[in-house]
Amino acid sequence: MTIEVKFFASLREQIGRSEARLAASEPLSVAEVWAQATDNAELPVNVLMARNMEYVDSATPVHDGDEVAFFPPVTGG
Amino acid sequence: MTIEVKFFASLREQIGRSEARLAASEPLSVAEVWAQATDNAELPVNVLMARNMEYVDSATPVHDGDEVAFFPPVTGG
Amino acid sequence: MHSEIREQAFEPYAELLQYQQAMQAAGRYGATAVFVGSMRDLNEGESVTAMELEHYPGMTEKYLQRISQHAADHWNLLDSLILHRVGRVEPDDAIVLVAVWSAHRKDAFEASRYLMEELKSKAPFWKKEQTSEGERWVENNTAGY
Amino acid sequence: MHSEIREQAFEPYAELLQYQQAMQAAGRYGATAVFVGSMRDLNEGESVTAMELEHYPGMTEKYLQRISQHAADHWNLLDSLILHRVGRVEPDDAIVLVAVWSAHRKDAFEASRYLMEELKSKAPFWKKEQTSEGERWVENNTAGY
Repeated sequence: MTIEVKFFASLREQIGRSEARLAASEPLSVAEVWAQATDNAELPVNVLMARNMEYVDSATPVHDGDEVAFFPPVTGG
Repeated sequence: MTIEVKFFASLREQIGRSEARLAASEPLSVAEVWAQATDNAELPVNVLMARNMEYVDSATPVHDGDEVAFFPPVTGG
Repeated sequence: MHSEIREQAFEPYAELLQYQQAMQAAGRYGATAVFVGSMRDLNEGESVTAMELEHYPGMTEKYLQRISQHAADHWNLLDSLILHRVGRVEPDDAIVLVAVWSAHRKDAFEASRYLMEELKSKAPFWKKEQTSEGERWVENNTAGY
Repeated sequence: MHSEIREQAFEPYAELLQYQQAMQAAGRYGATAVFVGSMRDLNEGESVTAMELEHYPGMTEKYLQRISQHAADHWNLLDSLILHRVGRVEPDDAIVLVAVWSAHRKDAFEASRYLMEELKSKAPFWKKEQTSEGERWVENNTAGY
């Protein structure tokens, strides 16, 4: 299965890219997506996660074709 | 002593005038100003009272030259 | 800090913009909270065609000035503006404009609400509505909380 | 009910007036509560000369739409408007406009505050400030309550 991964803001700069595409042979959680997309970097404590543009937590399962995003605390408004 | 009395809104219409001038020979409270200015009409329960444009209660003493106003609950904004 | 009684109709957003530009506080306020009260054409189930807004000249101005000062003392504000209409008012006319400028939103939100609640509960204004059934004094302002 | 991301500077009060006229709800709203967030030229003690506002295209719009719908479900509203800027922003520019129209002030006040608090705490936007000391990501939005 294929998973689109996105990084935003300071996290994008730390990781050095804004997008990644994972090809996985078995079901993954959001945390496992992070690990595979970042060469097992540590998941930052305050990171926010979304699957298909909805907030989720790191244990949420990810499906083929999903878009998973990681970003720091938001600072709009 | 001379006291200026004012009535506003529905109270003005009930009483039939917007202003009165009292000449009193002895110290008066706001309640006594009302009684003298209205021929002893009953003080409405929800009436608001001001002396020199500051909210007061009916027991507040009134002095020579004061302006005393009576009006119904406010409905601005 | 300014408060004013208006005898003529005013366009609240044009007033806001003009006042804000004259403040010369560009870059210092991060938060502007605004409330506009407008005349509805329906009240308590009846169609209202116009309204006469009475006030207590002198006391009303003093009261608006006092609540503005209280807000400035209590919250961290850069400026505030209150405009309130009197006289004959028609549906959709602005009745009241309250605006508060602050560095931060908490102060702006709280102060604008404080000003409106104080104004509605204590500033000496009275509304007389003209409805299809004739004239009637509005008897009570609802509490906003 | 409308929410929108803007890539160009906007004048909030002109936008408000235009949106309100297009609503064709004259006489039905008695209360309009508005919040405008503007860029300050000072943050955490440092002079800020410009800001880059990033968002998550798709999710941000969806989130703004969702909180607008939630507000409409929870309070008695006639309409609401959210505009939020992205891209390069300069001091005094409007960053966000939130406006809520209701028959009564309680709903307007509460819903406008709800929208701002939700937007600040969860809508995916990020600010990078340019200061005299270089660039820095803003790390946290303060809680507004």
